[in-house]
Amino acid sequence: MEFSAQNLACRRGDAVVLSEVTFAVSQGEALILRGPNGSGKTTLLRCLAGLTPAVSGSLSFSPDDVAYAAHADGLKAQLTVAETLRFWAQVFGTRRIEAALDAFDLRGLMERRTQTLSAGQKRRLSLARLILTGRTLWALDEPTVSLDTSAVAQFAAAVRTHLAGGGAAIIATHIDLGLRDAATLDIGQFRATQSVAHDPFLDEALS
Amino acid sequence: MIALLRRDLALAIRAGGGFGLGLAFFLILCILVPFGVGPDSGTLAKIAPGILWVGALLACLLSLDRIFQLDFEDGTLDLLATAPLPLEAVATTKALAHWITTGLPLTLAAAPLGQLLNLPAAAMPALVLGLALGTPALSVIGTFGAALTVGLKRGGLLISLLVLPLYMPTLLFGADAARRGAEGLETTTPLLLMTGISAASLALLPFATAAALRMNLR
Amino acid sequence: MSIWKYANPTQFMRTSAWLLPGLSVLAALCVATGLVWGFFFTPDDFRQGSTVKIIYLHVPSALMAINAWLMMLVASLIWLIRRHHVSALAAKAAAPVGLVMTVIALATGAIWGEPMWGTYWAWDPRLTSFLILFLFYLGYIALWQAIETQDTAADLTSVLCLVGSVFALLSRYAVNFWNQGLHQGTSVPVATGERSVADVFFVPLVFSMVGFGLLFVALVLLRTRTEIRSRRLHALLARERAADTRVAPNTPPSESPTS
Amino acid sequence: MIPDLGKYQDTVLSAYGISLLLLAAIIGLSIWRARAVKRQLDATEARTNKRQ
Repeated sequence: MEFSAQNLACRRGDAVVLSEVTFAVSQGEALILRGPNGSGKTTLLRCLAGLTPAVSGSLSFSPDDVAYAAHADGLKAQLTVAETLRFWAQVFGTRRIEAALDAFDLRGLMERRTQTLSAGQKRRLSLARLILTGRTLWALDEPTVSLDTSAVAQFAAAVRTHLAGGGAAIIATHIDLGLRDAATLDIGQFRATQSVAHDPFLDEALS
Repeated sequence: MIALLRRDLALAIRAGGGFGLGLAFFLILCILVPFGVGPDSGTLAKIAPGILWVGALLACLLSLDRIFQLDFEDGTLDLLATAPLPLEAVATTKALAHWITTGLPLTLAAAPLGQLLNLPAAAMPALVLGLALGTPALSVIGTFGAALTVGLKRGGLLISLLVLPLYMPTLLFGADAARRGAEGLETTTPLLLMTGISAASLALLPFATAAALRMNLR
Repeated sequence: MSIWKYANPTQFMRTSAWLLPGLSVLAALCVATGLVWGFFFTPDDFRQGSTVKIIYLHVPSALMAINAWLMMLVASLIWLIRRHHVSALAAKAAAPVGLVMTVIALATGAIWGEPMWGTYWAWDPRLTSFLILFLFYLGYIALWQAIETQDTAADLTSVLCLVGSVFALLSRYAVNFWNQGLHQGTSVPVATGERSVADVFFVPLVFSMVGFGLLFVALVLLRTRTEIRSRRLHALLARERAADTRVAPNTPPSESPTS
Repeated sequence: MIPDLGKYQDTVLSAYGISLLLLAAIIGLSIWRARAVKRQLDATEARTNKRQ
C-alpha cells in the first residue's frame, strides 16, 4: 500500500499556497517535510487529513487512513491522562490504552489532570493518542515542539515501531529525528507561482 | 457519541459551572422581575409565563458560544473532525450536552421558580410541557449558531444576533401555549406545532451545523 | 454554456456595464411616475382619507423586502452548488438593499397604522414578521462582516440564508397564531390575483411596484460590481504582499511554528 | 400644489419623507462606495502595472 499525491494544489484562506505537489510514501517509510515557516507545511498536512479539501490534484488514500496531529495538543485541562486516552480510545474504537501509555511512559501520570502536566508531558500525551487511532498514515505537524532530548528519543522510537508495524509517517519538523531511511521533501519548491493564480478576480480583462 | 457526551458533561461539571449557569441566571431573573415590575400579584401572574420563556431563551443564548469555542481553541475540534465520528454526530451530541446542562434544569426549575412570579397553577402544565418540548430546539438551533461563529473573535454577541430570529417560532408557540394554559384555553395546537419545529430542527439542523463546522475548519 | 457564463466576473462586469445606466433611468422613471401619480392625482379613500397614499410606498417596499431575501436564497444556493463568486457577491450586495426595503415597509406600515390603531406599533402580525425579517437581514450582514476569508464568509452566509429562510417562513405563521391581527387584507394578493384596490389607485401602484423592482435590480447590480472590484483590489494587494515577502530575504526557520 | 391631505397631512408627509430619505440614503451610499472602491482599484492597478 503506497500513500501518494499527484500534482496537488492546496489553499489557505482565500489564497492558493501550494501547487503541483507530488510525493509518494510507502508503508514502513517516513517522509520529512522541510521548508521555511509559512511555506505551507501545515496547509499540506491539513489537506492530507481532509480538513481542507484540495483545490485540484488527487490523493491515493482517503482521510480515514490519516491520523493527524497539529501544533495544538488538543487536550482538555480538567481531564486526567487516563480519561483523555480512554476517551480517544472509545472514539477510535480501540479497547486497550496500555500500548499508548507504555510507548510514552505515561503510566506514572495516569491520574494527573492535564493542567498539572508540563509542556513536554502534555506533548507526550497528545502524541500517545496517535497510537490509539490505529491508522496507518501519521500526519504530524512539528511534533517535537517543547520536547526535551529524552522525549524526542521516545518519540522517534514510537515512530520507528509504527513504521516497523507497517505504518507510514509524514512529519513536518526542523530537527533531525534520527530515522535512518527517511526521505525529505522541500515544500518551498511547490510554492504556487502566482500565489493567487486561481483567483478569478485577477483576470486581466477585469478592471 | 456516548464518549463525547460523557466527556462534555464531565467537563461542564468540573469547569464550566455545569448546571449552575443556566439555573443561576433563571433565579436572578425570577427575583429581579418582581422587583422591577412591582409585587402586585395580578400583573405578575399575567406576565409570568412569558417571563419564564424569555428567561429560558436568554439562559440558552448565554451559554452558546462555549459549545465549540473551547474545543476550537485547544485543537480538539480538528482532531474530532478527523476522527471516525461524523461531524453531524458531534453536532447532535454537543446539542444534547448543551440541553442537559441548560434546557433540562430550566424546565425542571420553571415551576418552583414560577412561584416567585405568582405563576397561576393552571399555566403550570402547559408551561413545563412547553419548555420540555421547546428547549431541545433552542439547544439544536443554538449549536448551529455556535458552529457558524466558531473561531471568530467576538463570536458571542454575533451568535445572539444570528440565533435570535431563529428562536422566534419556538418562543412564539411556547409562550402562546403557556398563556393559553393560564387562561384555561386549549393548548394542544401550539404545543404540537412547537414540537413539530423541535423535531424538524433535531433531524435536519445537525447537517447544517456540520457543514458550517467543515467550512470553518477549512 | 447557458446563463452560467454570466456568473464569471469578467463577463458579468461587461454585461452589467451597459445594462446599468438604462436600468437606472427606467427605475427612476417608474418610481417617479408611480409616486407622483399616486400622491397628487388620486382621490382620498372614503374611510382612510389621504393616508391611503402611503400604499404606494408600503406595498412595493414590503414586496421587495421579501423578494430580496428570496433572491439572496437563490444566489446562496447557486454559490453552494456551483461555487460562482458573482452569485455569492450578489447576495452580499442585495442584503443592505433588502434591509432598507424592510425598514421602509416597517416605517410606512407603522405610520399608516397610527391613526387607526392609536399607537405606532400595535404588534400587528404582518408588521411583526417584517420585524423578524429585519433581524434576519441584520444577522446576515453582520456575519459577512465578521469573517475575513471571503470564501468561508460566502459559505457560512449561504448556509445561514438557507436555514434562515425556513425559520422566516415558520415565524410568518407563528406570528399569525400569536395575534389575530389588525392588518387590512392583502391589497394585491399575488396568489389569487384579484385585487381589493379600486382601479384608480391600482395603476400608480403597479408603476411604483415595477419601479421599486427595477430600483432593487439596479442597486444590486451596482453594489455587486463594487464587491467584485473590492475583491479584485484585495487580491491585487495580496499578490503585492506575497511578491514583497518573496523579494525580502526570508527569515531563518525559527522553532516557533507559524506556517 | 400639495393636494389637500386633510387631517392626515403630517401622517402622509412623514411617511413619504422617511421613505424617500431612506431610499436616497441607500442609493447615495451605494454610489459613493462604488466610486471609492473604483478609485482605490485604479490607483492600485496603476501602481502594480508600473512595477511589472
